[in-house]
Amino acid sequence: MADEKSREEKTPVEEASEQAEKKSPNVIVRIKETVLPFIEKGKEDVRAAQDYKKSQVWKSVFRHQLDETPRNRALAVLTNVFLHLHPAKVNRDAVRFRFTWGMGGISFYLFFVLTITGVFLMFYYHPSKGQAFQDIQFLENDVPFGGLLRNMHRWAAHLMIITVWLHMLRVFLTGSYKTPREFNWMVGVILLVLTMLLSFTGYLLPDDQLGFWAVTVGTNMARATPLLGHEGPFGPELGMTPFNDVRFALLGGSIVDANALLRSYIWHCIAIPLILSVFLAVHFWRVRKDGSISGPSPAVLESELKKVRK
Amino acid sequence: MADTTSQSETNNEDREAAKIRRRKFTFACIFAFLGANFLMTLRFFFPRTLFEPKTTFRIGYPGDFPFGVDTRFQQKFRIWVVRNTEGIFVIYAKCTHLGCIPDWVESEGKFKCPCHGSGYDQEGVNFEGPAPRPMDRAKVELDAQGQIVVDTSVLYQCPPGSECQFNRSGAFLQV
Amino acid sequence: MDWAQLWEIVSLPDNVPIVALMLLVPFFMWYGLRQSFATDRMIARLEADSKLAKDHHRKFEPYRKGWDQKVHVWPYLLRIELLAAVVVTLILMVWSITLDAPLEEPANPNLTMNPAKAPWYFLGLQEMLVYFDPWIAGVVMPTLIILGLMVIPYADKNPLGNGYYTYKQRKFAILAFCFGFIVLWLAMIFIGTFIRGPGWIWFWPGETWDHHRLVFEVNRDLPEILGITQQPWVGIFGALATGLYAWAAGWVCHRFLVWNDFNKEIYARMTLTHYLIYQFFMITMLSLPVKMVLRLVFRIKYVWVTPWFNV
Amino acid sequence: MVQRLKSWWKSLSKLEDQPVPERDPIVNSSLAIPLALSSLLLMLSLVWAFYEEGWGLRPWRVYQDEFQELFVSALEKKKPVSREEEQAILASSGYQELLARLRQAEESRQSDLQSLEQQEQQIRQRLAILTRPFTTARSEIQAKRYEVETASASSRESLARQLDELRQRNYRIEFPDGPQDYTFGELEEEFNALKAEQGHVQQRKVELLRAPARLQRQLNEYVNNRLAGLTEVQLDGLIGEARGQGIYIRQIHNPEINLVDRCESCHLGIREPVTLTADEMGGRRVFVSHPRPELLALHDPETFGCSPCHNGNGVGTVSVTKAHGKYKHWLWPLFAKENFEAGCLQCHQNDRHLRYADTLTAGKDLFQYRGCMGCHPRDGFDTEPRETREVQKQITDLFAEKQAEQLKAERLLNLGDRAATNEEANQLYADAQAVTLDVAAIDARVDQLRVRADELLLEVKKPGPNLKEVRMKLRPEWIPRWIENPQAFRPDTKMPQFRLSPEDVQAVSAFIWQSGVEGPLDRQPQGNAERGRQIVESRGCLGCHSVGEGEQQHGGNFAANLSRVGEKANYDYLVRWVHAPRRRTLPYCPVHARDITPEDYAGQGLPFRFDLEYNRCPLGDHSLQVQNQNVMPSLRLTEQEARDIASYLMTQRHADAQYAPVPFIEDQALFDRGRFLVRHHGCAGCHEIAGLEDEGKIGTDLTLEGSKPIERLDFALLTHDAKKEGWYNHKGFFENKLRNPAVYDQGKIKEPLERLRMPNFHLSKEDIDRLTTFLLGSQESVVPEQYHFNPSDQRADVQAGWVVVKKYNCMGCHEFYAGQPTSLVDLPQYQGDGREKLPPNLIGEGARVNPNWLARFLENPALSREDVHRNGVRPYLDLRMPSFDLSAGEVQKLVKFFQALSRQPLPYLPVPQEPLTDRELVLARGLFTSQAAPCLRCHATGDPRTDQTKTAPNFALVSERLKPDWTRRWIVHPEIISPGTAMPSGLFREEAARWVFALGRVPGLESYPGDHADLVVRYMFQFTPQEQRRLTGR
Repeated sequence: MADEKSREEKTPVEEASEQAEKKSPNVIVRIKETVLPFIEKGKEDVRAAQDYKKSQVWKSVFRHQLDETPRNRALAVLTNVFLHLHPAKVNRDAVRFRFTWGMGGISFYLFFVLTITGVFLMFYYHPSKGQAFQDIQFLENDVPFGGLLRNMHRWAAHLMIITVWLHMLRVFLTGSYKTPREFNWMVGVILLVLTMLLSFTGYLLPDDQLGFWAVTVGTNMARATPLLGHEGPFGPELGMTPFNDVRFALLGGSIVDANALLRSYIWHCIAIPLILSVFLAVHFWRVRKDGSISGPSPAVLESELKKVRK
Repeated sequence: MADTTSQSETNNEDREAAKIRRRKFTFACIFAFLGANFLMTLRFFFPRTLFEPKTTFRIGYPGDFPFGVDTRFQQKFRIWVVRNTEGIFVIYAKCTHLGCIPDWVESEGKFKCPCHGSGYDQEGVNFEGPAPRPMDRAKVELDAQGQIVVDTSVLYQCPPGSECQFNRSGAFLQV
Repeated sequence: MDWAQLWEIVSLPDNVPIVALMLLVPFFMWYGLRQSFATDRMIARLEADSKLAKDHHRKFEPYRKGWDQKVHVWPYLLRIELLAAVVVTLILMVWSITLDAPLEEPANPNLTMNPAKAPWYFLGLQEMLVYFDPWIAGVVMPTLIILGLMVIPYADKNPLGNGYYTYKQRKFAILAFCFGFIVLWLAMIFIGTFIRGPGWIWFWPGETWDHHRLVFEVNRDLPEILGITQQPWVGIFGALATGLYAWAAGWVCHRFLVWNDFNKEIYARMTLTHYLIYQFFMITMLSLPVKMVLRLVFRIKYVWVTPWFNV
Repeated sequence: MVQRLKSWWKSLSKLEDQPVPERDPIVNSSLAIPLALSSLLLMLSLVWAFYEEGWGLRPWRVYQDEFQELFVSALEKKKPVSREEEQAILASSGYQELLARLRQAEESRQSDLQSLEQQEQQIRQRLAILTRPFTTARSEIQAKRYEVETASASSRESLARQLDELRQRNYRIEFPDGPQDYTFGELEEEFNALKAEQGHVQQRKVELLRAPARLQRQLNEYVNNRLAGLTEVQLDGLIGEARGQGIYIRQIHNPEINLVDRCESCHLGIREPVTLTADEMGGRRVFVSHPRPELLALHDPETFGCSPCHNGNGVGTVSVTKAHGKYKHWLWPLFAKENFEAGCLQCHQNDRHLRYADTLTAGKDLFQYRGCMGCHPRDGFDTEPRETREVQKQITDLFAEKQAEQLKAERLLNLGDRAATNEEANQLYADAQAVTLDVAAIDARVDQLRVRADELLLEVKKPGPNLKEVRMKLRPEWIPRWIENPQAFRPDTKMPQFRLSPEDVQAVSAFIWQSGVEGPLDRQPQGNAERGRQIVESRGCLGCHSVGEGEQQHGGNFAANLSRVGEKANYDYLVRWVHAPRRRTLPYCPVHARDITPEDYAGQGLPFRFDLEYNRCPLGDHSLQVQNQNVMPSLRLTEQEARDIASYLMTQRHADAQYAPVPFIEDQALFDRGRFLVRHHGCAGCHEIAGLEDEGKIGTDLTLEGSKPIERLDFALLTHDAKKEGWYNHKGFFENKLRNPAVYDQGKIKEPLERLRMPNFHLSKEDIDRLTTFLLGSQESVVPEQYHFNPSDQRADVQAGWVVVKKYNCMGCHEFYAGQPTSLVDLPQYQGDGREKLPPNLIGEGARVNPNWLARFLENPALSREDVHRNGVRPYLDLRMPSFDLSAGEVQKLVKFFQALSRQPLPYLPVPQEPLTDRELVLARGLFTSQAAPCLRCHATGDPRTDQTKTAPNFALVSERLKPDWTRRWIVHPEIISPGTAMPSGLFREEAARWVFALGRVPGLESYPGDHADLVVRYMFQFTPQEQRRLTGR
């Protein structure tokens, strides 16, 4: 170490140093002179490392510390990209599980879980007849944790539908759809539908009897679409056949076959999730903009209502 | 994480301490869980079985191969069968530089790699270009019927400097 | 009582969520209504004593002067969310380890499963197919359900009960919604899952699902019973009958709407559009149970038969 | 605590007035405990997940661990045994001697080898030094040459000069023995020279080592051939391998048929080179090796995997049930032990007889013999009727085509007449010409089809007898008794028991009786029952029939047991039947769909005569069915013999048998009802019945029954029991159905006519298993077409041949492959010396006989039109090869079959014999007639006087009957070809690469240079009538 440093020092001026050597034979001194400053610098680093919270890197990442002063509590939420969906403070009773049932949040969390597990499943899945079924078996038999992932994906999907319904029930019971939240309720309904469609499109993907017939039954209803289905009222009159009606559009064929598999795959993995996340964003946004969650707000009396009128 | 404003009793400190401990434990668990999940996903990317083509195959009887380089199996198995005075051996068609497939140039009697121009003589020995060593040779042996069995999962190398495996039994067939 | 059969159905992997639903919904109904009643009692007290009403914080949740009205999201809300996330993950883990997602025979277009059922959350619709023609049950109804849900905020002119649990102040809305959600939606799913067996035949829970079971089901149209057989009379009669129903249902709904003074108040706030929307959806919603009764009890298939569509 | 509960309950009931706490509950309550708890549980669930991943869902890990131990220990146990064996062999003189030779060979070559190796060493060195500079130089020069080749004219010379310089440049190579200078040319030469020399040296080395290598091989073979199992070394090798084995999913993957099998992940012993039994492997049956390695040798697992034959879910590894496909949602569950041969049908649909698959073959036999095919269509069974229909259709189509063509021809001619120019006209006439030629071609094809149609009339057979003849054949009292319960009268009869009410039985009997035809039947005098018995025992009836009851029963089970014929039959008819079983009372005309009566013949002014020659219908130009449709052949008995047999059969009865009178049998009123029932129960499937000749099959098509969706197998009310008791699958369905065909009517209220119709065959457990196997296998194959066994070469002839062989039960008398049981071989009269009296075994028949002769023999085993009451080839045998009246087609199939079995080319072109010189003739005759050679002692020569005593085939036949090369092999080594034959071996001995007569001396023979066996053969194949007279003339 030391020598190297010294050599570095020397190299630029070789003749000069040679002369110098002739003058003062005491090399050690000069080596010390050159090396010591470096050691000093090293010590500084150590000191800095000891209270890292002051370091530039740390400060750049964590804007404020995590103590329990009101300011920092607020900042903790506001400065965090994920948490700032929340306001800094909420209605004191709104944090009670009793009031919200937490169903909205859980639904979102499940959506998150589904996205992740779904992405992993895509690594081993080919949406083509015959292959698809084998891939599921492959997942179960060969892929480490493949079975677990698939189960999680399916059960999370079912659970999500339940939670979404319960969320709707709660919102209704607390009348939270009322002014100013009418629109958000509408968005919510759309999300509900999308959730069910998402689950439905996923049903066909294993390409087994269960999914096949579930989808067949499901899509057969579309045959009867008034005007647009070849079995619906006024459908035939409008020249609807199995090859140009709504159902065909859904399945990409007159029967549930390779095309249907591919279509439901793409709806399931790309289209619907995208649409859903857009509406999700709107939903959350509106929750904030419509004055955070509705309640629990103080009860209004009928007697007061009269005043409200006239 | 409870509010710290209202506490004056004596046993508050250790209650706090306990709370802290629990909090620590909780987060330890949660992060451990996430960590484990991460490992699981890593493992998830290495399935237990594959469905890749076989690496051992029969290419016919020694009599089928005249002296010189035989490119019959380049398309199917990515090998050349070479016969010379020493016998029959199989060159695995993979440039030792960066793994392209060289071409057999009949007119110059050499293998020429299209990627960076490594050249190999007709025994697969490199004599020009960046290739570090001769092309590897696949394992050959005769089965019970006297057919040649090639196994490209076993390759013999001849790196400069260290000993050359081309003279090992299995690297070539004496005929 | 065929317990094996019952267990087979209940333990079917894809039915497990429904079982869960059947437990969760009642619980949360109770969980919510309980708070509604609490609020109602409080309200009653406040209505009674205006002085109290002035300085009461208007919630049944305990409150003292000086407690802050708002609390920090961090930590008071986030910790709950964290807990929820952990618990849900835990549930998912255990569920996934113990119960395998179903994978049945490879798809075979030439062999229909018996019974062939849609995903459970659509079984309500499939069950509806029994009572209505596909174009109603499969297309019109779902559309109406979605639209109906969407218009709720606009059809409901009751300004009270915004943001807190209450029953008394929104009796009608809550009853109607529960009727729709629980009776017409969940009950149908329940029937579709646990009651409908091979050949979509009605099996009571615990009855063995016999593929060879034969049931006597003759379906007649209402006109037939009354001896009307020729078009256009059949069509005309149907139109009349349907109209009659609409009128009757409408009348009933109207009575509900003007049940008491308070309701009258709300009615007064309605414009014609509001009123018509309200009537339209109520009438259609009621048509389902009516048709169910006609179908299951009187074995009547159609009321209104026309060359183009049947109702 | 109680307080707590109270307040909690209060909070439940009355939320609004809970006590208001001192401190704000929201900000003071802590969630730490629930959080900590839940996250702890989370960790636990994680652990659980890991366990499942590591072990719970990966049983094969455990299996593989276990196998390793068991396998190694098992091998260790084997070691000492094989060591001893090996020691013994090593000690044996043979081995020692080989070893000595090997050592000697090696030593003798030692020195040369060393010198060669040194040479090679040097060459390598020099090459090593030379190669690099040479290759660099070469590439440089090549590059330069390229420049020159592509250079512009101007710069060419300069470049060319550079190239020359390069060529002339001096390369100095530093060899160990001092440096050396080369130009490139020399360098190249040197390099190639070295290479060549190296090759040369190696060549020499190889040659040198060839002999020792061969010895070494011999040595190893010597040990391996004598050692039962593996050598100790090999065992050690295996052990090492096993120890080294990692734990992973063993997988067979064949992308061609998209097959993935992981069976061997647990069944690790299957393909091990040593046989592993269950108790060797600690009683674990998973680990045993495949019980039929020879099958694996035929079907390489790497290609065919396991599941195509055994079913089950080859991909499954998470649990045994899943892997074996024994769960609701897997359509191909593992075949049970007793049915596993069902898998063979995946590819071997067309093999009527399949080696290694005895159960399956037996199942197919039953399907035919028991008449299942009478009601159930099934590919490959009872094909003749279908073919008949097809042929008829083709004929009609061709007729239509022909007419069309003729019209076209006319049209063309007309056009030609009206044509404008000559060229055009000629063109049109030419076309017309061509068309008329087509017509001729069509005629040719029609003729061929006609011939085939006639053949088919002969080939169509019914499992049961012709019921048109009942009036002449049977006693009316017996009929209802029989119909009601055949097994009661004859326990092992193939006739099944129908579920008929007494009234129905009467109706059916009445219909059968009344629908019978009447015909002339001459009274027959009584014969000699005792002689009859002898004939039955000796003539070969027992090849198909059995006589005696219970313990005494002996003979074949292909045809009826004769023990109670006396109770049912009419003597006169019986005589006729025995004498000519295929003889009909009236011929049947398929076109007019009725029996042709003498009146019809009279009407056309024709004599009432019909047989295989006179088979045209008097009412139109088409063929008649002139024979009964039963397979019973004619034994060419004399009238007298027939009477004797009949008389004997009439004695076969229960003395105490009582038969009630049957007044109803003539009751016209029952006729229609009876006819209806007979049709309803499909009797016409097995019997020929007046008016019902063209009835279709009434049963389900069973070709793909095995892959019918389970939902479509009607378990009726038994479904739930089946599910509970675990037989809700194809196997269960078939077994129960076969055990009791009415089983799925249980508990159902049905009209008699709605009930299941399948009669009860009273099958044994074994037979049920066999048929179940057959049905289970009758699946839509999961294996793609190219893997099916549909050979286009001789093996197809084998497949076709077996069908005929089974149809006529040739195996009742003849042995077709080693160890095949026949009905006769176990009979007492054929034990010991009796063996001589057995019919010849047909192993290698194709190699033995001339196919053209064989064809003639098959269509007339008497080989003579006049003297028919005898065997054509072996007159000395009591057993008689019967006349089957085979159709030309069947004869052809059989001939091809035999040729194919012994890999003989068809058509057979005999090698021309070189004619005997007079001297040779004399010598041969001398050898032949010499007292030393016993030929004439046994072999007939076609001389009636002496032939009675002869016990071997007739020489006169040799030239047309046998193949020379076989004959030669035969006279030299008869015992190899047919063990235990009376033909003496050792007639010739090998001497200087030729066969020399070994017994006694024949004048002049020793001076004959040629091969004696050859001489004899040629003599026999040039055996002229004069020669015959000379021989017999003494």
